[in-house]
Amino acid sequence: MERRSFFKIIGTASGGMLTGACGNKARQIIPLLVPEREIITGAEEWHPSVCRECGAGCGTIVRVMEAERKTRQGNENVRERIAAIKKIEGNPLDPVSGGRLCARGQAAVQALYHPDRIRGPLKRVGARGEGRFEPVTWDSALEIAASAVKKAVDKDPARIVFLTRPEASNRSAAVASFLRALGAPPASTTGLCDFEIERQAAEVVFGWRGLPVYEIQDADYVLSLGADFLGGWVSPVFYARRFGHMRRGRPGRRGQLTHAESRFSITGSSADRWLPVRPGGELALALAVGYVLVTGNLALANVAAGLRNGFASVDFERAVKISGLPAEQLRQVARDLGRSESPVVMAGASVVQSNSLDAVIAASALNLLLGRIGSKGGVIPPVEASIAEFADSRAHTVNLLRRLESAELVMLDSANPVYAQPASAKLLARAPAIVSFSAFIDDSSAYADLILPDHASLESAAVVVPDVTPDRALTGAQPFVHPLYDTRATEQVLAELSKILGRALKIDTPEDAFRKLFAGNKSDWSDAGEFAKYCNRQGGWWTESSRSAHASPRFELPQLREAEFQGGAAEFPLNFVPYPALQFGDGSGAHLPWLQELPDPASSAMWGLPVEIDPKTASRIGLKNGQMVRMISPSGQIEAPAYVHPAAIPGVVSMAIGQGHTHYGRYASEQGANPLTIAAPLTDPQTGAFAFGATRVRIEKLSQQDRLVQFSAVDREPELHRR
Amino acid sequence: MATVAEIPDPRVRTELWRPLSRAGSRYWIAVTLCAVIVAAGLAAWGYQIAKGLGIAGYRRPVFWAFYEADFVFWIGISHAGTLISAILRLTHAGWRKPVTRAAEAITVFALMIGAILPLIHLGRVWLFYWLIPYPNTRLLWPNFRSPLLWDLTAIFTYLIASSLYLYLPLIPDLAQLATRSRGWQRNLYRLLALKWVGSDRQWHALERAMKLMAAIVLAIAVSVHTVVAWDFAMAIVPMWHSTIFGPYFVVGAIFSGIAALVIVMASLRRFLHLESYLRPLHFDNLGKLLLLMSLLWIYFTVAEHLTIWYGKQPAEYSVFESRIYGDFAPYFWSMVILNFVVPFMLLSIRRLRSIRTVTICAVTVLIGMWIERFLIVVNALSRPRLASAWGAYSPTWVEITITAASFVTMTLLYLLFARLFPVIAVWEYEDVAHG
Amino acid sequence: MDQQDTKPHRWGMAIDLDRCTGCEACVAACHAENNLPLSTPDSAAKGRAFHWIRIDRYYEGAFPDIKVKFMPVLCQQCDEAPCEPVCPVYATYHNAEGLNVQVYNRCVGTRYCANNCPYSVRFFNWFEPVWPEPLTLQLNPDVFVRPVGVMEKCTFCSQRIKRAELEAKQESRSLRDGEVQPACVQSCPAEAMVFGDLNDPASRVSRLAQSGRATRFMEDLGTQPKVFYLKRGE
Amino acid sequence: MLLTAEFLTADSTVQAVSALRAEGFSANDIELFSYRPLELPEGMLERRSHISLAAVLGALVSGTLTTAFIFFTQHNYPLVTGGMPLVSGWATGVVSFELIMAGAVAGVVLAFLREGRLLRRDGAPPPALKDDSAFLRIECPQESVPRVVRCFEVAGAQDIVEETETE
Repeated sequence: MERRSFFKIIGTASGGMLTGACGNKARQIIPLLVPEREIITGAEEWHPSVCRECGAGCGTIVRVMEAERKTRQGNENVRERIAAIKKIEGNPLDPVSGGRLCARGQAAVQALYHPDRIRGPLKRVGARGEGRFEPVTWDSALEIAASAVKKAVDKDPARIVFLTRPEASNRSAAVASFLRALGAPPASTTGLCDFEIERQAAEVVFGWRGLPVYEIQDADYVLSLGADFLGGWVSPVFYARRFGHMRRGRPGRRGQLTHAESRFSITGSSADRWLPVRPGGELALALAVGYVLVTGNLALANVAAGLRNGFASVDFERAVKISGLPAEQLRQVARDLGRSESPVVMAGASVVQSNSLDAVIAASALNLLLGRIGSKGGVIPPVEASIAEFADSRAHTVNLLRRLESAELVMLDSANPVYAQPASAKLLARAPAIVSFSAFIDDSSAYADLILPDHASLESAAVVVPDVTPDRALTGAQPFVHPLYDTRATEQVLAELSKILGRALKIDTPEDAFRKLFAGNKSDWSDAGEFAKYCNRQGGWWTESSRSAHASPRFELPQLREAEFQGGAAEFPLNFVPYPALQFGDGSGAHLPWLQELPDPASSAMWGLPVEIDPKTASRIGLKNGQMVRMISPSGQIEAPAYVHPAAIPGVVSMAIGQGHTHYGRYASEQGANPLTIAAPLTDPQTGAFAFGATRVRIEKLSQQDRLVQFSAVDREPELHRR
Repeated sequence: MATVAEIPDPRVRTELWRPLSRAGSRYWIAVTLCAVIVAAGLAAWGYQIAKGLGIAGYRRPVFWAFYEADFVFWIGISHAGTLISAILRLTHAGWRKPVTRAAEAITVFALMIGAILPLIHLGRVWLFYWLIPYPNTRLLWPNFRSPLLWDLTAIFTYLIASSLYLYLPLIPDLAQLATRSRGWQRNLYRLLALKWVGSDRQWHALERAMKLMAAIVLAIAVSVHTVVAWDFAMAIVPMWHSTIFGPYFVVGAIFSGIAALVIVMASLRRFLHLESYLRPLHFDNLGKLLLLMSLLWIYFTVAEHLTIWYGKQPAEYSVFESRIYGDFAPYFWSMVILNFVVPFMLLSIRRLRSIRTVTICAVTVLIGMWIERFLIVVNALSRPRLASAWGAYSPTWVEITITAASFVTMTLLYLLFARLFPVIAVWEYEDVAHG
Repeated sequence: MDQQDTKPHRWGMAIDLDRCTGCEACVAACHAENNLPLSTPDSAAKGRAFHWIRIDRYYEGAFPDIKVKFMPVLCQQCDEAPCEPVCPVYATYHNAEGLNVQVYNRCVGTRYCANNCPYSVRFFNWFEPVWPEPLTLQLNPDVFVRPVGVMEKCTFCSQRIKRAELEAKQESRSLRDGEVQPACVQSCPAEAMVFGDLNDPASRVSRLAQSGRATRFMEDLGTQPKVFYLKRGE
Repeated sequence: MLLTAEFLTADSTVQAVSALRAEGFSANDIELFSYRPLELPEGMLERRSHISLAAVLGALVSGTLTTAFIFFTQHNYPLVTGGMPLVSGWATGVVSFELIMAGAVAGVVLAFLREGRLLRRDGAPPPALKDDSAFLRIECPQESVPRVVRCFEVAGAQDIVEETETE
């Protein structure tokens, strides 16, 4: 047996930004698994890993120490010493996390030790959606699954719907090749937080594949348009680090942030100026700013004529009206952009509207007007994917409801369509077969016929191509604790299924992935094995890479148009903006108690999320904090406690996504309401993305005063009435 | 020249001792009822020890609430006796004689209750002895800078002093009782009589001792309630950190003490048929005292709040605002009505001053003073300096039961006391009645 | 032999409010590091949730000219801590490195310290903490699990300080600036928090504490906090 | 010799005492027994009391002990406080005040027990007190007995008992 050895990275207080090659203690080879008998009480070991709570792919390090596991075997209480994970931190070597980690990433350890994790394969016994299951053996479970797959393939492989998480990884590659082998269409996402709009816009505007990288750390003026980049958009840790640097990392230079969004997100809170744009008015805002840039001679001289003319012909008055902002404010923003030495426009759609793609395209195009492509403090192209096969296998957004309509077999891998698009529940209820790989019985898995539980992410080997990264990157995780339960990695299950179906499936381990990298790159390492070991030890491979700073725009500027909303303004006077919560993301973090008790940044709410209503509307209806309200949209109604949000835009109510799970473990089940329940079933026409912001509602005050649990109930410093 | 009293009238003794020999079924029913409620309070405490303080309504930031309000309240009540009787003794107020023992007994019982409440409030009551300086190997030592330790010593001293103050004048009565009773009571009285023989030396020593004790106890009583006030005033909690808290608390304590005394006297008069001893004169005098204290109390209350209002320091003003106009306003204004408006109207008009009205005022004052203690503790804590930490407190059945039990404990102790000992000093009464 | 520490450390922190985004990563980090008891919807509603570090938020102004002030508030480790003199049993006191320490074993639960803390950063164990199995596996063995009836608060992650000091001692060297990082500082994505030795004039935290933007929270109370807040800029 | 006489009125008791004093008997040898305190004219039976002195002494002793206790134990107590002073004058003052008072109370009570000759078994048994009379007892040498008896009888004693001292 190899001598047990330590891996440890000292967190270094980095004065500068990217602590890529900071001085570390000598690192030694990580054992793949810590044999329990070699654990030393009180000694800590740090293992590199990768966070998979969202698609950002932050490199992490994980603290492993001895712990005592108490189980019951028969009538006996059994105690055993095992290696347990104590804490997750960012990997200082990783260019994405830079040694930092957000709340969700840190809470991931609770997903591993969650008391309601599925302990082995399950077969449904109750009705669909009821969530009653009985345990089965893996052998019989695989058999049932294989026959379901076979049946679907025999009928029509095109009607197999595989929903997976929005990431490029060995998992996505395995899923892709599994589906390819069956002749099924590629996997897709449920359409929340997959940033499909931004990807397509980058493709359209710049001709880039992948998400653009905003160099805000070197920018002097940042206009972020709809991108809540500090609150969960794309890669929050990555951008928060850059934001910090922009603000105070350069002595004497403090970058300005102007943020336009139709709610007061934490990005808006941290901004120097917040532009409270009307929901769906982002396109108008971008066009109006472009108009001022072009007509005010603030844009570059050598901008393509088509683009210039496109902006010049914008109906400024109308754009101002649609945006809901004062014209002078828009002019000022344009002037600031134009006069700044290094401005950049971050284009995003944290909340998707029916015109979001156009809005992101127009906003991205502002960078062309300002000549900020590839320049310092501007926007740079995504790096070439370290492993193209992974990047290519990334699941994309589809029109989910349409796909499910005709589904013969639905397979769910960390995807929760019933929560993300509640309208899909009735489609799932009548789907001929559903197989889930979820580690928890969640809203959608409750509909599954069979659950083949995946390991917790910290128990599995994974290798991920991060969403946004300055360098070419591949971040990997080795399993370093034994699986707690009778679960199997989904890649492995897919391989076993393929085998039963008579098809071979090659699954990449991180080792394989790193070997592949070696093959594709010249490097200092003499042999692939040593290289893979090195990568495994530091948690991934990152390298500076050249990229073409060239953009090849091939698009026409979108026309000014208003967003579409479901519901007439007379009957439904309020705009409804459900938004991905900082703590729960697309709702997938709601089962973790640490995240549940994390006070919401806006309302300080714990264990529940309120409807955020502006003070004027609230006083008109007679609402105080904690008053229950019913929100009615053409698509349905929900009840939730009100929070009178001092910074909410009058006429716009918002609510964070995350609560209202029917099933999701003890901490999330039957807790609060899911705002997506009442979201209009509109989609972005080009991408098929779910336009969950395209709803209008009316609010009724309910008589009861339900519990709004706030850590800090007071949100203003007391105003003393000097009587 | 020589003022020598007449030989005692045996009728007095007979009347005053009657309750000691006779106890009807009503008495025993009352005792049983009280005992049950006290037991419920103890059970609630036991449950709280087993489960944790969380079963009470305590929360951040209201780390002190009912138990502390009760504590201050009972320590305040304890000023009934000692302080009042000491003042009256030192000023040679002749009418005091039938009143003093009743008052001193209140002191001792209220102190006993008051001294237990801090224990109930502790998070880990089983370690309470860590507050006592004793040699140990665990590096434990109390912090004499903590007002809680001042409290500990003050209450310890006060409990001892006031018990002795009650006990010393009881000795001659005990000696008499010992000769006239049988069984265990005889043994008890004989033991407690310390071989009192009634010699003039003893009478003389008793008189000297009581005069000195009155002076000492007066100083202790004032200091005790000042120290209790300092529990709050030493903290930098807005609306606690006040220089007048010491005298304010002392005034409030005497105020509530007199009220408690009036209620006890009215009950004794009614249930023990002591109409000819506890006469309208006594109630009238106590009513005047009550009125005086009510005026003093409102003076302090106004002084305390006016400065806050005028100074308008944000942290203090937040508390002030919630007290005067906000969530706590109903409590505040009912306190003002109960403590000032009602007593002032009923007691300042001579025609209205009767045993009944004085007793009514005493009841309102007791309620009002409890509200005052509650306001001081809870209102200030629920509005700490940082608005982000503000929070509202509401009690659970645990605190309510224990608080109720504290009141019933007083009743129970008094019931037992009145059964065992003469509530009016026979020798003193004889002295005044015939002197 | 390398130079040994001669002067005791004086740990302090600087929090740059211009960098802080209010993302609450520090709050989660603190829970993960310090075995904070889990709340439930009920206990949280009763005001019994634990957050040794919290983000205070105050809105200022009215729509559309509205700002929000985010401020991470943790134990300020005051040099003149109001919580210390009021404890009757010395359960809260100053250690040699200037940390305001809570000795859980010595605490009898008078809760006076919590009343007297102007920053409201002290939390009381109203109940014995429970974690449903197997969540206990996550508990940090370096940190005491506080029993019922005991006050607790931020320790500046004293277990991490201890570990780093021991390690440095083993290697016969003094601690490097930035070698010790409490969990909150370690996690902060915007790198808004800096931790270090205030007795070392060259440390980052010392330099930030000297900067013109540095203020201390409620300094007028004379508590001498060791947490420095750097004001937001324009 | 111990002579005990019973008197039915307070006046007669006073008369007897003043007669005895006029006969030159020492106040120390005379003792009155009654159910209630009898007030005698000033100086007739002066009883010197040291109770106030005892109170002061008690206060002094306890004050010294307390202050010394707090001061020395705290100074010698190996408690780390990171520079926070263990002893502070004001706090010690408050605690000392309370314990000084406790000392004074103790002094008073002990002096009372001593001066009142409480808890004592020695000496002749006291007369059995009656509701409506007072007893006067005098300790005198054998030869003075007739003088005493005369004084008693003049004042109107009911019953004179003569007994020899037992010890």
